[in-house]
Amino acid sequence: MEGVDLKLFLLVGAVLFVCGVICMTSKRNGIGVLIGVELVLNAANLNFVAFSRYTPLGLDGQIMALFVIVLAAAEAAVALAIALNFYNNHLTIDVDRADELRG
Amino acid sequence: MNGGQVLFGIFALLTCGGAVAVALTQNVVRMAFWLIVSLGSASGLFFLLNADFVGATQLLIYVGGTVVLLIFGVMLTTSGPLLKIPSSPGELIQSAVVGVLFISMFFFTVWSVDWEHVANTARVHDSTTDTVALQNDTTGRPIGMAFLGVRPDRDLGAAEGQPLSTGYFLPFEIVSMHLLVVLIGAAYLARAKRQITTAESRSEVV
Amino acid sequence: MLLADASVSSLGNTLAILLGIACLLPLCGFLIEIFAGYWSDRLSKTPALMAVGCIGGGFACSLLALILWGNATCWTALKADEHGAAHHSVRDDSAETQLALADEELHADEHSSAGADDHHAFHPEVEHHVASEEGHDDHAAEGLVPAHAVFSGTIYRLAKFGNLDITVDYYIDSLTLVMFVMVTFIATCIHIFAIGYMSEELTHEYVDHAVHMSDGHHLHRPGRFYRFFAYMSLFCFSMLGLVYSGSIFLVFVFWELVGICSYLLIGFYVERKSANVAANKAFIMNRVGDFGFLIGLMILWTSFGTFRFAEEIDDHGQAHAGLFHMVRGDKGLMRVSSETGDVVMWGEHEETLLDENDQPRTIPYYLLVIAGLGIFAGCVGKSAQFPLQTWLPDAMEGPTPVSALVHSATMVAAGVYLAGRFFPMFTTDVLLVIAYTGCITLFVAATIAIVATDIKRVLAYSTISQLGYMMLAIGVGGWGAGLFHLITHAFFKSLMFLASGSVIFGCHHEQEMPKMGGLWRKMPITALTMLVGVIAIAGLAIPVTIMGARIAFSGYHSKDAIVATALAFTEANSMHFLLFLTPLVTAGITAFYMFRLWFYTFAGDPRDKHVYDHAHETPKVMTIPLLVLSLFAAGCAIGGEEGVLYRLLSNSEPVGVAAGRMSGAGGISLPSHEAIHLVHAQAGTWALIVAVLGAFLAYVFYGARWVNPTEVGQSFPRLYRFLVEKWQFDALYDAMFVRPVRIIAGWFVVFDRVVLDGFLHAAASSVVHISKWDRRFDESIIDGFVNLMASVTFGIGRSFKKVQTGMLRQYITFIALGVLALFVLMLSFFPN
Amino acid sequence: MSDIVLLTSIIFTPTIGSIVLLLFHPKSEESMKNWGLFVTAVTFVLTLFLLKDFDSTQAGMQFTSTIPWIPHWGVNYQLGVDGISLPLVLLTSLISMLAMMASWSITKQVKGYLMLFLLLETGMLGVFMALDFFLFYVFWEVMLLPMYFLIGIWGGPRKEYAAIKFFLYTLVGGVLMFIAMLMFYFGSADSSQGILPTFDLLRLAEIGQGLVPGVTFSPTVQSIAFVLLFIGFAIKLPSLPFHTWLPDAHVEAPTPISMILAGVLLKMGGYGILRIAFPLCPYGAQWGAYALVLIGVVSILYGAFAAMAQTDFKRLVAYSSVSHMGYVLVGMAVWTIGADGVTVGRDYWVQGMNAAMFQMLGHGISSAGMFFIVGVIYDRVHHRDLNKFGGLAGLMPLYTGFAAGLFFAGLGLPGLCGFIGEVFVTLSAWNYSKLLAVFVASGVILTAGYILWTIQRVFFGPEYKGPHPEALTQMNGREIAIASVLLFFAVVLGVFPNTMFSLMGASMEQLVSAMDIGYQNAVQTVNDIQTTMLK
Repeated sequence: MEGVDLKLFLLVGAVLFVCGVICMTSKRNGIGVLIGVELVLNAANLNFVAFSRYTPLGLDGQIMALFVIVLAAAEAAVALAIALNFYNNHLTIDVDRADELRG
Repeated sequence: MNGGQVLFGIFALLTCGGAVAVALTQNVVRMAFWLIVSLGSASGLFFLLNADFVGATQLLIYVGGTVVLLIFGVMLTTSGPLLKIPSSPGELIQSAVVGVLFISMFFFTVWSVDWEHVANTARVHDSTTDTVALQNDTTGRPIGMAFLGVRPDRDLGAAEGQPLSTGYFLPFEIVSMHLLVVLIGAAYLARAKRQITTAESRSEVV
Repeated sequence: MLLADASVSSLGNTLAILLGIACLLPLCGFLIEIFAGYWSDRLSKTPALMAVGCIGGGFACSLLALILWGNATCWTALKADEHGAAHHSVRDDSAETQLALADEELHADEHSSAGADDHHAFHPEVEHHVASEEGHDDHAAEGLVPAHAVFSGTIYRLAKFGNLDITVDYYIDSLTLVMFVMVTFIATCIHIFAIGYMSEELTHEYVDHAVHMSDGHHLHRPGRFYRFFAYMSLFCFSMLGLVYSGSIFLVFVFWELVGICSYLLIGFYVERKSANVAANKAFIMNRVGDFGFLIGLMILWTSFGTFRFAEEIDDHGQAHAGLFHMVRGDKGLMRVSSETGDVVMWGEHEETLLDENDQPRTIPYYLLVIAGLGIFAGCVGKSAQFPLQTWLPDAMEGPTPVSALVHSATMVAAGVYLAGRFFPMFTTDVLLVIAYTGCITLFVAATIAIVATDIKRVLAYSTISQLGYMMLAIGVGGWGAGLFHLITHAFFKSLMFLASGSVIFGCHHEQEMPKMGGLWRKMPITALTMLVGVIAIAGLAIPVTIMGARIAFSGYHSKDAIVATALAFTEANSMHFLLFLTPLVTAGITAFYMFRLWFYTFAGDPRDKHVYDHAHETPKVMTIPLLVLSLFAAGCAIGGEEGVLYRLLSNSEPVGVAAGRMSGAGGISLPSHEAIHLVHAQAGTWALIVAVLGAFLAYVFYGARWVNPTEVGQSFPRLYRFLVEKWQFDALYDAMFVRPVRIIAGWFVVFDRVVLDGFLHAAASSVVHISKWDRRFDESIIDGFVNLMASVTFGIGRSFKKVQTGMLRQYITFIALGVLALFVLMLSFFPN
Repeated sequence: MSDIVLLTSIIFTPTIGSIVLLLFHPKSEESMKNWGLFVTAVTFVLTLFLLKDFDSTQAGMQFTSTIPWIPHWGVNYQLGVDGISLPLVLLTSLISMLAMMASWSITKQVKGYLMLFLLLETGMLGVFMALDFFLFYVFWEVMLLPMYFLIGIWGGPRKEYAAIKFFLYTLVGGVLMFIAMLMFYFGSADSSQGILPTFDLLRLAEIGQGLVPGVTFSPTVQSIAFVLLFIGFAIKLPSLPFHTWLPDAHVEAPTPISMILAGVLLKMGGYGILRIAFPLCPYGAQWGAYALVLIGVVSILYGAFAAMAQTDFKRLVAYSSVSHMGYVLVGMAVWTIGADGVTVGRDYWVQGMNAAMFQMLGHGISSAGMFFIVGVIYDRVHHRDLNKFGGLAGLMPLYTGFAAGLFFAGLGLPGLCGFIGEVFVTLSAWNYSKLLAVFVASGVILTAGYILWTIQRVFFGPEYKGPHPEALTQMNGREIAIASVLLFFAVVLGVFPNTMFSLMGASMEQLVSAMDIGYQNAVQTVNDIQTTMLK
């Protein structure tokens, strides 16, 4: 992989991250928010792996990425369960309806 | 421009494009689709980075597991009118502003760091074996070893008298347990509740 | 030389016990009368009989004591004395020591001590000792007691502080005995008289016509017969105690007691405003005198450390000189140190008394003078001398027997008695003051008496005037003459008071002489006895000399003695001629106003028909005492200065005092007995002429009524008013003392309320204000701050509540913005 | 051991009595009053036992006993009596008993009244017997509170004002005393020599007199402490200018409390000076002697003048108390020091001290009697305006007799208790200052003036001028008993003063000697310091 700079990977990760953030902030659909989270996590993974390739992080970066993937899966499972529950309770998935925590 | 660069370009574009599409589309199902595209391309990038095991895992778990899960979620929760829950333009603008700010922050950061220096200084005391393993696209075994608590990739070429590196046995076990718990929890949460009964009882009381 | 013979010791004991009984009998009488009388019948005469019995018993005891004493001394006192003449020696004024030197006759001090002290009041087994003179050793050897012996001793102790010992002592000499006999005798007569006079009180429903109630009626009250006699008994006890006292402190004690008895008796008719005002006035004016008395006591106590007149034997058998001895020694010498001018004290054995630092004990001369003046101030108050004379006429508000006993015969004479008793302590300066005080008093009082119309007030002023004579006598060195007059005056003045009482009783409490007249026809006994008294006081005599004295009633002899002493004094100190002229002139005035009284009351035609018609002679219980007293008033001084009474008294004359040796700083020399004797006949003649003139004038004005006295009075209106207003003394004192005291008292109360309490209130209110401010501070600042913090916190929380929308996406936005902000911050603070 | 039982039982018998009172039914007022009388009588009898066993030839403390109370601070439960305190203890128990007899006129909240009364007696007895400064202070304050309530609840129309005034005055005094107490306490220690601080009055007195090697109160400390203590006690005495609480408190207090107030409480000021201020700071006492005598003299005259201008019967008697207590101050302070620092005319000072003490006793009898007399008439006609009386001599002759006797005792008539104290004080004063002595002597005129004028206005005259003339009944048996006991003691003390003088003589003599030595030691210290400084 000569010729591809670390910066480029980081920039891809940045785009992923920002897209994830935008998803999280703009989607009213709970699932959309989850999708944003996945994007953000994936951005992190990409950075980890890139660092493991270009910096002394080595394998550790990849291991971290693995953990993140696993945790993201778990998170997705739980989040979906929550989303279902939410849907059961509110008969909608619009997160703006979930304002019980309003002060 | 070699093949690696071309591949990187393709995958990078797909990844970024998918992500942007996810962000822009309002339809959940489409979002899920574009997510698959984005994540799949990301695994390609992983391969490009010689992280074969991670890339495979990405494809398997993420694209194959997580996204399917999401789609299940979409299908379970999304009856007709909820397929699209449009955001207000103000929110969109707000999100866009945040996004722009973030992206500019990242760009600024990425460009302001001297990555060569980081890589070079690293290389001075870098263990050769580590690099070798990465170069050879055979990360499955070292990663497995690391999960079992040994780091031959580091310790074999290390200087005499240096303490042995630690592996990820304990985190691995914890994550296993965590997964188990999470799955049980998710199953518990997701099971159907008779919340109507409570509503009835409530009305009866009233 | 010790006179430790049993006879002396036992005589002293006997006298002390007898006189003690005489003194305490009335006290017992008082206690029984006051308590039993309160709970018993108001119609009973028993209290009176008991009182008469008590004082009569006292008289018997006193008389017995006098007889015992006379027997023990073989009546040497009455013999024509050789030592009396020996006193009249020439004085030696040796300049080098500035000593007021005594006569040459040396009297070694003798004392004997015997007996132990016991604290039983009734039978004091007393320690006592006798001071006698060497010249009478022969008597002592014969087992006789010298006539001028002094018996003294201690009855019980009041207090002892270190070496200071305050005890209840007695002091008995012939003066004491004579006083006892005189007081008890007169008191007995007056008590008997009072049974009749006070009989109106023997009722359950006494009507006091002098008191008007607010409803216009007269006061009706139960009779207080018993109380009168109880008070009289208490007075007799106090008066006898005063005479019995052996220390100046004890004299002061009884001094106050007679004062309070006088107060109670003057204010006997408590419902009468005038009576209780007069009582207050009497007591308070006496207290003014006592103020001086107290200063004198303080000086004596601090300088001498003892109050006793005579030597005292302390607990260790050690003898300590008494006051008189310390000042005068045995020979009547007062030693004045030439260096410091201090008076050096004599010790017990004619040595110089030393203090603890072995320095001679001295008293500054001026202090001795002040002490003497202080004690004399007490006498001035008690004897109603100028300037404290105004209470006595007001004291006539009391029942007439009281006036007779307390305010003529005994208590007011106590001042003279004390001046005589205390004579050795007086320096010549003090004596001069005494003389002038007496001189002024006798003149002032006599002039007022001329215009007084109340029969008792005339007598009261006459009393003041006569007391002035006595003071004058003592002041000019006529110790014997003064006390002589005291005794004779007691008899004739009590007689006159009782006679006036008889008149008042007979005229149904009419006291104004202008409403009387011609009463001799209605009450001949009273008129006769009164005439005896008047002649006695006026000093009329038949100019024929028998047994060395003219035939006359008692007053002549004693007044003659005074005038003679004054003349002798004036001859020796010619600048003080007034001290002779005034009493001489006043003798005439005395005769005038006394005869005026008699003519006014008894002679001529009745002025008020109503009074005259209802007048009657008094019952026998009243006239008999009059007759008895008139006998004594006429005859008690028979023989004059060669007579029994004077000789008895002169035995107590302070050693070497009146014999012309008391030269002091003022350059005054007192006349010797010899000098007095030389001018005696001359003075007597002068006095007699003046008295006859006075009596004749009275006859002219009031007896024959050739001249209308009212017209005379109107021709000198201002003088007349001045006299009627009693020389304006009351108004003067009111303006000078009474009102200022009230005003000052008012100031002090205002000071208390305004300044002290005001300060307190200001402090309190300022504290309250401070607390209020504190509260405000607390509430606004401290609490305000806390509340502000709370509300700020609350407000912040409240405002943050808005942020806490519960909107998931907003949270994410915030997180993102937060990250951005952190980044910006990091960059701005750590650019690299 | 029996000593402490006796003393403790004297102090706490009233307390126990007041606790027992809780058991009574609130309605049974008569039996409660009887019980209160019984308790005070028992206390009085107990004090008579004390008198029986007392050895008057012995100068020091007797019946002493010490039990540690707060050992950490050196506070002891230390009691004892000597010739100075014993007469006052007797006076206290006697007056308490008589005041209890006079309490029959109280009808409001009898139980509370009696309980406070008995507690008050405990406090008073405790003050006179305490030998520990801290204990003294505690009793001092214990006495304060019941008095506050007794005035504040059972008093007259302005009772709150009077009570708070009394309370504040006394509290200020207490605080000053407390400061002085701490000064002594910490001054009595020397850590370098291992001498522990103490509250023991006897030991503090020895220190103050310079008899304890190692520690001493410097002249400066003595002077300051003396001023503090003196003000504290002068408020109680009361002397000018700290006296204005007295008229108000007396006027508002009920009769028995006035009796206690005048008969006992005022004596605490004098006792405090004799027991604490003088022995603990002899130098201070000598330093302030002139001021004391001057204040005493001014009090005598001021009180007499102020009494003369009163129209309220009780106020008049209250001011007479100010006047009479002035004699106490004069008598105590006539301590003359010659140029060479040696006491001049020591015997006269001894006389003054004794006479001051006697004056306290005499005044305790006569003023209690006078207040009782006022109370008797107030119970009947419910007013005290002097100008609205008159004619009582005819209407109530027996009452008038008692009144005259007790008032004459106050006037200082010979043969009654007031005379001895006043005259002996006066006689001792000349040795100190001739000028002041003359002023003291002039008090006799003023005293006679206001007392006689009062008697005239109240008892003499043709008829009673005030309201409720029908209520003027004769004294009842109980009142006669009280008045006659007081009059009896007035006469006994007046005729046989040596009964008291012999009781207190030895202790007074010792006190005088101790102060004399103490002053010499203090002067020695001053001289030493001066010589060192000069070198």
